[in-house]
Amino acid sequence: MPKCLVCYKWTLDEQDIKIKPEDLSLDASRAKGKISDFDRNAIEEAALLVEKNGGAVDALTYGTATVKQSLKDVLSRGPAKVYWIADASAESADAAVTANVLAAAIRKIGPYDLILCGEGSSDLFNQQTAARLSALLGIPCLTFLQKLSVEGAVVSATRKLEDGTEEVSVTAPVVVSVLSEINKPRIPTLKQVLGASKKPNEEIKLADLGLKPEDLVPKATRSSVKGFVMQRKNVIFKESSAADNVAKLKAGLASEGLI
Amino acid sequence: MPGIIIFSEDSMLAAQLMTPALELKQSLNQPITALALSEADAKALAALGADHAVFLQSAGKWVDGCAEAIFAQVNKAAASIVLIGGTLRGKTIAAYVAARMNAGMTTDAKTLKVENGKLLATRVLYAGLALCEEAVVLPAVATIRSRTFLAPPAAATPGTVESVTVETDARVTLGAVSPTGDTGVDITTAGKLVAVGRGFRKKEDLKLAEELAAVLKAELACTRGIAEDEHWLPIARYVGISGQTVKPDLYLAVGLSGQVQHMVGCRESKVIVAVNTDERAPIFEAADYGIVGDLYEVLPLLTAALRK
Amino acid sequence: MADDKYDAIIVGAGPAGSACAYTLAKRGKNVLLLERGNAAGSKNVSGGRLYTYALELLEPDMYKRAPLQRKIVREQVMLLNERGSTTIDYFDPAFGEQVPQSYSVVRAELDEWFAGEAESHGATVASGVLVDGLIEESGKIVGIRSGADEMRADIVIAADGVNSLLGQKAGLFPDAAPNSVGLGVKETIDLPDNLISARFGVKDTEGAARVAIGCTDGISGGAFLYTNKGSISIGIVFNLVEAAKQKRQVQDIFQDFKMHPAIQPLIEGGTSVEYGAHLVPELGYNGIPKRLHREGFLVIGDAAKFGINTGLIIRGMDLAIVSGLAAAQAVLETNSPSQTGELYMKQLERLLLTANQRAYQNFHNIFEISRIFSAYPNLANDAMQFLFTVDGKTPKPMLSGLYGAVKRNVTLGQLASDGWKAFRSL
Amino acid sequence: MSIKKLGPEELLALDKFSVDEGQPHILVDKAICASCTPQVCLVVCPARCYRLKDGAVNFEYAGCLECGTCRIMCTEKGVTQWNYPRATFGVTFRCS
Repeated sequence: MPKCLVCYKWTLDEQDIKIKPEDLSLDASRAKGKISDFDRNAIEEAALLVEKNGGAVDALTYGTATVKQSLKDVLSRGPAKVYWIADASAESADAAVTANVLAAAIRKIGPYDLILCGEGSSDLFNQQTAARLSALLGIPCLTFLQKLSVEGAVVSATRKLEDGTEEVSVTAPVVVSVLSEINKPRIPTLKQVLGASKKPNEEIKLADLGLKPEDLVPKATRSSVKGFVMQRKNVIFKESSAADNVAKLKAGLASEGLI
Repeated sequence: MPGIIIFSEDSMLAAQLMTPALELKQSLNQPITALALSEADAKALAALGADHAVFLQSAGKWVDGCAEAIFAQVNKAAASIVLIGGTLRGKTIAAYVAARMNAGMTTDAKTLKVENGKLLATRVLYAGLALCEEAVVLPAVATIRSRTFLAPPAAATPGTVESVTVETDARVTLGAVSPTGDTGVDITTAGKLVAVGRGFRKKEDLKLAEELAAVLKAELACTRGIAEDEHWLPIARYVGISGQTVKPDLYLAVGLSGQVQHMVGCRESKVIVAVNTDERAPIFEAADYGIVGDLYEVLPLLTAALRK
Repeated sequence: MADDKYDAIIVGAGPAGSACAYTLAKRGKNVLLLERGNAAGSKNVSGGRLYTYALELLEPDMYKRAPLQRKIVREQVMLLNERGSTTIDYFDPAFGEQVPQSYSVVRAELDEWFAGEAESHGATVASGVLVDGLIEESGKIVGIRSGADEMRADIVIAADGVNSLLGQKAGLFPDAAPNSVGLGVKETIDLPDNLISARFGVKDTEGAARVAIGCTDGISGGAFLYTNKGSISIGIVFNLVEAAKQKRQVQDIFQDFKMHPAIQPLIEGGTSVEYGAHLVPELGYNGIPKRLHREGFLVIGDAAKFGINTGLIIRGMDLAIVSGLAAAQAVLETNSPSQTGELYMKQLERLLLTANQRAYQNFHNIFEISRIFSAYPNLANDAMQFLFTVDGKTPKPMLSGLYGAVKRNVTLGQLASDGWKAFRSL
Repeated sequence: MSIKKLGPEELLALDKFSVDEGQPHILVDKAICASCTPQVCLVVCPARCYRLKDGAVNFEYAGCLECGTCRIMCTEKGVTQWNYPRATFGVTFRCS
């Protein structure tokens, strides 16, 4: 009967962000928010674990004032309660600040047997939160899981790495991060959507977490964000004779030293 | 005296880390300490110019388990910059070490330099939609993915090598380890790739691409649809946002339209060539050279022409 | 209240559904508003013009809260032929000074706001929920099904749009016939506000609405162009029966229109940001199904095929809001579910929706005059070319020149019969 | 950027789609389409989801704009099932 906590991030939907052709700056003016893609897998995995083993799942998020838009969505996906920290500091928070805030919140609302994260956020994809939380909380960490199971206090998992898979197990408490292939996040049903508005949510004030001012100063800052545009030669052969086109392409490849 | 630390459990990647490490050494005037999980790796890194190489000898086999030991070395060396190979294990260790150091970290840096006491890195955001510069105050951690840099030539004077016995995380039990059972083909290291998409009508037709690849000495790559929907080629050959990232000298895209989800995986190729019937397919905007035409006509001609 | 029983379930959070939910919730009813898109408006495409009197009916000054784009003060009608265009341009600042009568809108913003208004008055809004079917008991509709979930209500109100699968499932009407709907295709093009204002001769808060004929390859249909804040909506509505008879892809015809020498300069320098398509009720009064209700069930908005298209004015959203209001008032008026349907029809009369529809009931007959869509625009441009050409040669007598322009395009017999048909339609 | 004629892929690339992999919301019976001569879907589908491939009508649901045109216009009833995509899937309009 594990007590689970899933951490998630409310991000801009990158599909809604457009690159402005004139200066390659990003236009997010029409971008909607979403629960970061991989975090949905973490939420789903927690929900599945609890459906199978009993126990309970809470959710925790830290973001700007817009995180409030995520509460109904996350609660419709399984968690029984969501804790949220809405603070302007999240706008410029790096992975270090985020982990400091989440770890402090977990100390306040915990303890939990299993803390779940996605493998990375769909905006910054820093892929640091799970490992940082394990360091700050002093508990072990299993990352990039494609399979996860709990039996009693023992958490067993399969990691999928570049050179193969490895089986690992550990006694709770533990922090894990899951891959998107671990499950298919549910589409909340009508009753789950309606049920979400009846579940509790609790705001945690950043000021109540006992963090030092320096814990909230980002160590990594981003600048000169530019849309990625490929500069290519665009030499296109479209004569009616395929043989001519092929001959020209061959000459082109030769000029590049490729043949 | 502060220093630069590098670590990767992947020998090839560790060697590649030496290139940015040596550049940073130039600007910071700090020694490089290379950490390795085998004596051979430690020696190799010393030979490439690490001032000091440390073989972390442990009984534990679980790589991630040495994160705390690596932190201890980082702490001992009063590291200003820690470069870690951006494998999944490496990223886990890096983030752990960064948290223990109370340091900032940049993930998958494409370039690195030091300016005004900060480590500046370029990296992608929003699944490849954008690039940004990330500045991390020192001490800083960065992970670097495989093949971002080439390994440097051997140094004139190799560094010293030391062996240290370390404790690993005993809380985690490592069970079965199953290496990837693929044919051994790694399209990410191929110099040339012929990539196929839905323009091919049936699996047998891929023969046209195979023949072209043979003449070019290229490997076959594919889109998500070919690998995951049609199962015509193994997943390991699928290029795209959730598949492989490649940057060969030549990426010859045949019968694929060039959706951004695919292009993210190949857009850093040196030369991109497209063959497609639809002149307005986005692949042509992403291509250096292109032929508008039916692959069933173009490919045999191209294969024949290149054979000459 | 039981957890799974509502006073009313409204399916579809477009203007009709939200107007209905807003009115009911404001009067204390326990309302569930369901939307299949991830947010209200995310599945909606329309030309983009709202006549705000409808919001005034709902609540005075409500339009002032709405995310409206530009106040339309310039009405333009454009006759195109292959090479050129003749434009009638009616500018009237009074449109802005009296009760503002219409604004361009972007549905993604308008619909989300509108559903939010209903929610703030206590309606439960659930988006990302697809309703699959209805629950019927003893001949009455008593609720809806979504996947394995069922939800009950005293009344189910279908605001599920022009395709209204629910109206069909309730057995009120068959699937739409090809002649009853038009196909609208539309591109949204981002363009700086100052360029939009300059090109259309309006202030930054004001806008223009333009309709164009002669750009549809002779297919019955017309184009529209609306100015928004920082973007332009441009599109064509095709008669589907005629589009199906010819060989060109509707997308190609639309893209050619966009590049017409008289249109392209209006949008030049812009960035295409979205492409959408949607069906539009075409037949006006005659297209409204005979039955819009049965016990426990009402149909409103596009689902009821409310729509007016005079060629100059295209209305849908205002009628949707009025019908949503009518349905809400009918629900509020009685506690006897068997009465609600008839009361709804009476409310439609009382709110003049039916009268509005009836007034234009023969109008679509004009569109059966196929020459409107190529011969007449051509004639207009030929005549203009004759009138404005100075080449130093001896000018033709005015009358014979104009007659020549007519003769090249239509016969006098056609002209007379078309004129008569048009007159009878008004 | 200047305004230009956009091809079908370019137009659809402007939109946001969440494709319900393996769960088409519209089903088309290829056998019926093979014997259909009007094939009006080829000209009226505004997303060009219906195209000729090797002489046969090929249907691709991924770029569907959910307008309903094919359901209404299919003369031979080759469209055997027409539904909206499951919730959260399909097209999302942001600026229309």
